[in-house]
Amino acid sequence: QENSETKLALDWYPNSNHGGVYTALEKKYFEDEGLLVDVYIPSDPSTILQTVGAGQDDFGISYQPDLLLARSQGIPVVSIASIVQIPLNSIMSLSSSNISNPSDLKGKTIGYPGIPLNIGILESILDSEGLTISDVELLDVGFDLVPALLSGTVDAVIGAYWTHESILIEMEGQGVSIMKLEDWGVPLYYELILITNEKMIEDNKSLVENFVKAFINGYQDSINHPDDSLDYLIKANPEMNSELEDKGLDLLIPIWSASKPKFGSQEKSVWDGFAQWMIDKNLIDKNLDISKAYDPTFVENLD
Amino acid sequence: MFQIIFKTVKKYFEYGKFLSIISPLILIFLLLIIWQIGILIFDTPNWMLPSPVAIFQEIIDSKNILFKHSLVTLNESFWGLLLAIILGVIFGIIIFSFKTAERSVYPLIIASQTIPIIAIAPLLLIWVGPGILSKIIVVVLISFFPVVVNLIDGFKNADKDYEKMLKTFNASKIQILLKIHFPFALPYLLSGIKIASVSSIIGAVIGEWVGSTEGLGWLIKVSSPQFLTERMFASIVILSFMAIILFSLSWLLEKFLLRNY
Amino acid sequence: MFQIIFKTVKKYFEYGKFLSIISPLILIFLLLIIWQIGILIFDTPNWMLPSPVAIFQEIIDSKNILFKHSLVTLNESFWGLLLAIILGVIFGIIIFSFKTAERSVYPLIIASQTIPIIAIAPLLLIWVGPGILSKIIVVVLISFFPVVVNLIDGFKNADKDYEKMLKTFNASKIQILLKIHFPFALPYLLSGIKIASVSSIIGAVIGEWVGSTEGLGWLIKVSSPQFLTERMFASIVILSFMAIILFSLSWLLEKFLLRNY
Amino acid sequence: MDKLLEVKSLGKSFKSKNVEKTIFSNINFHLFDQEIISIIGPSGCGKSTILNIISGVESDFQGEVIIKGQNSSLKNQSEVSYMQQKDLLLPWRNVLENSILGLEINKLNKNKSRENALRLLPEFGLEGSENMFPRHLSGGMRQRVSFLRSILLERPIMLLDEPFSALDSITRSKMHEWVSSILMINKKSVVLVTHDIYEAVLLSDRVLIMGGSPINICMEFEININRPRFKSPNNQKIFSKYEKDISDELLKHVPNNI
Amino acid sequence: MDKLLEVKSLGKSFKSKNVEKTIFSNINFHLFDQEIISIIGPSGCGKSTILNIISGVESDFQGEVIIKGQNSSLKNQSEVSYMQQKDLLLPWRNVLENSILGLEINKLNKNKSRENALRLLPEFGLEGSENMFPRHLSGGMRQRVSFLRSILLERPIMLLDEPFSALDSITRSKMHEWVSSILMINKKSVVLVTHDIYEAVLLSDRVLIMGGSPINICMEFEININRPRFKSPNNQKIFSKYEKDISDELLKHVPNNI
Ligand SMILES: Nc1ncnc2c1ncn2[C@@H]1O[C@H](COP(=O)(O)OP(=O)(O)OP(=O)(O)O)[C@@H](O)[C@H]1O
Ligand SMILES: Nc1ncnc2c1ncn2[C@@H]1O[C@H](COP(=O)(O)OP(=O)(O)OP(=O)(O)O)[C@@H](O)[C@H]1O
Ligand SMILES: [Mg+2]
Ligand SMILES: [Mg+2]
Repeated sequence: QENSETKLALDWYPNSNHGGVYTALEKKYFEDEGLLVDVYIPSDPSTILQTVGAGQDDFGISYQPDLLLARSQGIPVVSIASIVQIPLNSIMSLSSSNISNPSDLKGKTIGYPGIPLNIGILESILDSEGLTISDVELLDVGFDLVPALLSGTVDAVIGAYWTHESILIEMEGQGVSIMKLEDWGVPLYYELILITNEKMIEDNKSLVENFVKAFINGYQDSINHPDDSLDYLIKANPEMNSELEDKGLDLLIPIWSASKPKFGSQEKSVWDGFAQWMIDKNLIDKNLDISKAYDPTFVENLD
Repeated sequence: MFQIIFKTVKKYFEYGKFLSIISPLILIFLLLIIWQIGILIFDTPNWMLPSPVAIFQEIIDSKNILFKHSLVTLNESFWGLLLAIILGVIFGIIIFSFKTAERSVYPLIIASQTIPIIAIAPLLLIWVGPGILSKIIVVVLISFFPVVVNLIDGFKNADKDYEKMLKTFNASKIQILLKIHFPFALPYLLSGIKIASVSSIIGAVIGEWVGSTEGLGWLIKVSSPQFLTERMFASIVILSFMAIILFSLSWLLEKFLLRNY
Repeated sequence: MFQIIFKTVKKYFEYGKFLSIISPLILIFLLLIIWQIGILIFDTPNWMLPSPVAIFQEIIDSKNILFKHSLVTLNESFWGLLLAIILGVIFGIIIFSFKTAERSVYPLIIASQTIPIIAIAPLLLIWVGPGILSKIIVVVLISFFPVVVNLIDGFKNADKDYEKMLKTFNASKIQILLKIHFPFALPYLLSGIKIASVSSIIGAVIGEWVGSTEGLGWLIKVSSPQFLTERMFASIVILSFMAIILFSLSWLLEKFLLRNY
Repeated sequence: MDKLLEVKSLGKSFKSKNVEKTIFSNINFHLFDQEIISIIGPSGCGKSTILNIISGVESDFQGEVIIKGQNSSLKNQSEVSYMQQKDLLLPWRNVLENSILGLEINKLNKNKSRENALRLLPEFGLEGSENMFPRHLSGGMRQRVSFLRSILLERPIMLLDEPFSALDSITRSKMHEWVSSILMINKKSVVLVTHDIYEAVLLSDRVLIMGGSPINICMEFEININRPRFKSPNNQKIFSKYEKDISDELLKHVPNNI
Repeated sequence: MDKLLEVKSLGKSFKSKNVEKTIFSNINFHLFDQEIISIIGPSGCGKSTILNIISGVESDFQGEVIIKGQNSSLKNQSEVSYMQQKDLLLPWRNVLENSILGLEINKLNKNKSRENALRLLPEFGLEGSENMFPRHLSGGMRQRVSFLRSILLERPIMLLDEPFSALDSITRSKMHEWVSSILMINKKSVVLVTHDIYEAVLLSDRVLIMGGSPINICMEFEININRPRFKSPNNQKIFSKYEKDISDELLKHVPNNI
């Protein structure tokens, strides 16, 4: 049986979020489906939508808001599975700053990674407590949010994962306080999704089916045997900090297990709900056909 | 002095050089047409590679935004470049004059060139804050190396015979440096400055990548996750023009300073 | 030829230069001690700035990982540098030889230097994929500019009298280029190569940033969000050493090629 | 006899800062086949400039240079070998490599060129210096290498700009002897610029005096002494006579400002 | 009379590729106050090297150079002005700026230096050339600028390495006249290297012959002709005698290979 080369672009450095990918790789689930998967990390997450859209990469891991943005610009990418089913993005601060409610943010400096979407999210959150964006000071601190927070350069950050940055802060011996987005007026969305492009689904449907099958199997295994999953991740990436990823995985497993009806499912309500929010924020074209942005059938059709 | 500059410019344009000026423009124009046609033929979507026309359209549409951010970047590049030249000359003189400096400071300078600025950007932000200083530091870090290397090599290239002659005049080390080494190194220094003038632009862009809310680098950065590819390319086109302008200014400076060489 | 290289190296080390070699080492060592003490005094946390001891410890602990990724980066830098030199010489010759090229190709080359590679990373990935080619392209893009500029300026610096003399010998343009312009430009070219040799390292790092799963640039990139600051700095230290080595090799090449100048 | 080289109403002026400085405006002379002529004139009068024009080093001038009946601006000149006043040795080439530069350009066999050069080195007092680099040579040695380089080129017309000025009298005499014999054998024609009146008389068939204001060729002496010429008690008188005549003539035409 | 300069058992050898080539090993001579001596010798014998050593351009040598009773290696030498064989004009400085370079280094008033230089330009046949750059000068003009530069330095000892080799006889005579008068007035002492025997006799108190094998100073002629000296029918004979003697002596000591 001839294995066909398939490229998968990770959204970030290999971390606990990718536990299922490395499990599938280690257990040769992809090879069982006749796929030879080549994993790599591009410069920044938005790259993936373009490379996948252009067919340079076959699959990628991306974010629901970004995918909607991309589709609004005509990039033919499609979400075929959810990987993390709720937002991981959050507003984070040191517990010493006593910020636990959006109203506490008034007059504070907030660091963000320079991605405009975060500003929209922040607006919604502030709005839930009657504040506006001009009540805070924004600072683009790049992707390294934690140093900015620890050093006191900023009082809070947005764009930080409560499965990653929070652990880093705690590992530095600091307490952390987190405001989750869905608690403060931002509609639910899928933080991580598996994407491919329209042409792939059209021309290579069986390949996509096989890929999704192996992919989901990998994550199912992770849910059942988190420790093995961690081992596989570290084995493939000895450069990774296993303590950090271990804690991250602990936080992720409950999310993954809670995915209904099964891991990877996508719900119309989540897609429509968040898209509407984006339209309201003028981030995407109001005529965008949301139903084309995702294809839940690949997961649904799995036995 | 301005008169001389003016004459240099004038001389450059006269002599019926009209044809030789427009012929390359024609070439560039041809390249653009090929690009445009290629995009039409292959039906390349905008988000993958925008067409020259689309980019041009974007420049016109967003001229105010682009202009505003251009000024910011140009400002950072200019001051960074100036500082890079000054520091480059100072370090060049120190390294050339003291053997110990050559063996200790020079390797450190080389090492400084390998620091991935994007990686230490958060640290930079913590150390000096998000103001213009952090951008100027990045510009200096990137631009001063060619100045230093070229200046030192220029110094070393100076004709020993002249140096010895000045010694028979009882010249001090500083006099020999000023009257012999420096003039001999000047053509090298100016090559270094030309290189630096171009890298100062990209230096400012990199500096803006983190901790900024303005400048073309920032504009590119925020356009990218929004897939505003035309705007990204429009910014790059403007950056290119800025680089060509700074390079041309360095070139005029060269023509002026080396007019008697 | 190897004998000559050997002799150059030997000559450099003899003449009781021992002291002048260790004195800068002492200086660097002192700087490291100050750094270490500063960190102890101010109790600087690791994630902000690791101490030299911690970095050194990390180099020892992770030597296998670091070594593996170093080889990848060195490989990319080396081939990229080689290609940059070759292309730089070719473009330098073309631009110097044809007025039209100077007015059309040169501005394009300058423009190419202003492309923020991180910004066009997706396009680069679309065009050539995440293999070693994309890294080599980035290295070339970053390194070949100093080679071109210096070479052209070196050509222009050639003594007109020698050129005219060769014309009385009925020399062809190519002969004049080879026997006069090239030797005269050689010191400039070698300065350019020294600059390029250092920027090739950072070029490879940036190339790895664009899309990769190995190399020191990748290691730095993945260490940063994991807060492995020591590892980041350890990688930078190794990058610095690699740059110093490539620079020294270029310097030896210079010593060898210019031995009769 | 054939006019191998003819210079017709040659004029040259330099522009500097909008001011046009005319060096000369009407120089005429010719060179017959196998003839040696000398040009003598005050420093700065334009002798080197004339040779530059004939050799093609200087291409911006008025008037005509006709070589073998053809206008030299047709650029097919491979008749002239020019030894300039500056030695123009390439610093990165040793004596041997410098001397065969012309041959190399003309794609002659490299080994044979080397042999040729090596054979001549002793005659030039450069034996054993073949591997030395220009910066290690004395002024006179550099001049001889430069002379050797143009001799080796073996072209019918030789332009020599003060070829022996840096040589002591003994070495110079030796070169004189060697040159007159070699030129005879190889049937060369020579335009020699020199400051040494004795040298001019010794070597030339005609001596042209350059000077006056405006500068031109103001006098021509035909030297009627049998060859080979040596200063001997026999011809001491006639030598001295020529020398004195030339010297007097020069004195007449020296412009005031020099 | 005082020995202003004394050279004692001077030796110089060059290392190249492990081979040590000795140029000379035992040169001795001296220069009295207000005396002019000439050194004559075959090309490549080491004349320029001697001046390099005296002036400090060359610092690696054997033996002693004593200036005003002090060993010159003590490095406080500001007694010597040296005109080298190469003109060493700075290409980016015009004639005037080049000629006052030495004065500039010694921090003399710039305007006064310029005036001084401008005053001398006509004497050097450089009037009107003050704004020209070296590359636009003829060979002889360059040499004169270089000469002017060292004259302006006004140091008690002058080392002149073939200062007039590129000049025609007329210009040279003028320089001779000017030099002998100026040196008298300003009480300078001079070591002159020349290839022109007549020039040596005309200008010097003593003429040293360099040559032989191993190379050394093998003969010294004291020139007893009253100053100011002119070649006139009166002293024609004595001039010729000196010239012939020196020439013969030189011939004796020329090493075979040169
Ligand atoms: N490029 C130039 N620009 C202006 N003037 C020049 C240039 N080249 C030469 N000259 C002038 O032309 C004149 C003639 O120069 P040339 O070198 O021909 O003199 P020459 O007769 O060879 O003198 P010498 O005997 O000193 O070598 C000089 O006065 C010189 O200043
Ligand atoms: N750096 C050097 N390395 C090796 N040999 C050298 C070096 N410099 C000079 N020489 C040799 O020293 C000898 C003397 O040179 P010098 O210049 O003193 O001669 P000179 O008497 O001035 O000759 P000329 O009359 O031709 O100017 C020459 O044979 C020369 O080759
Ligand atoms: Mg001349
Ligand atoms: Mg000499």
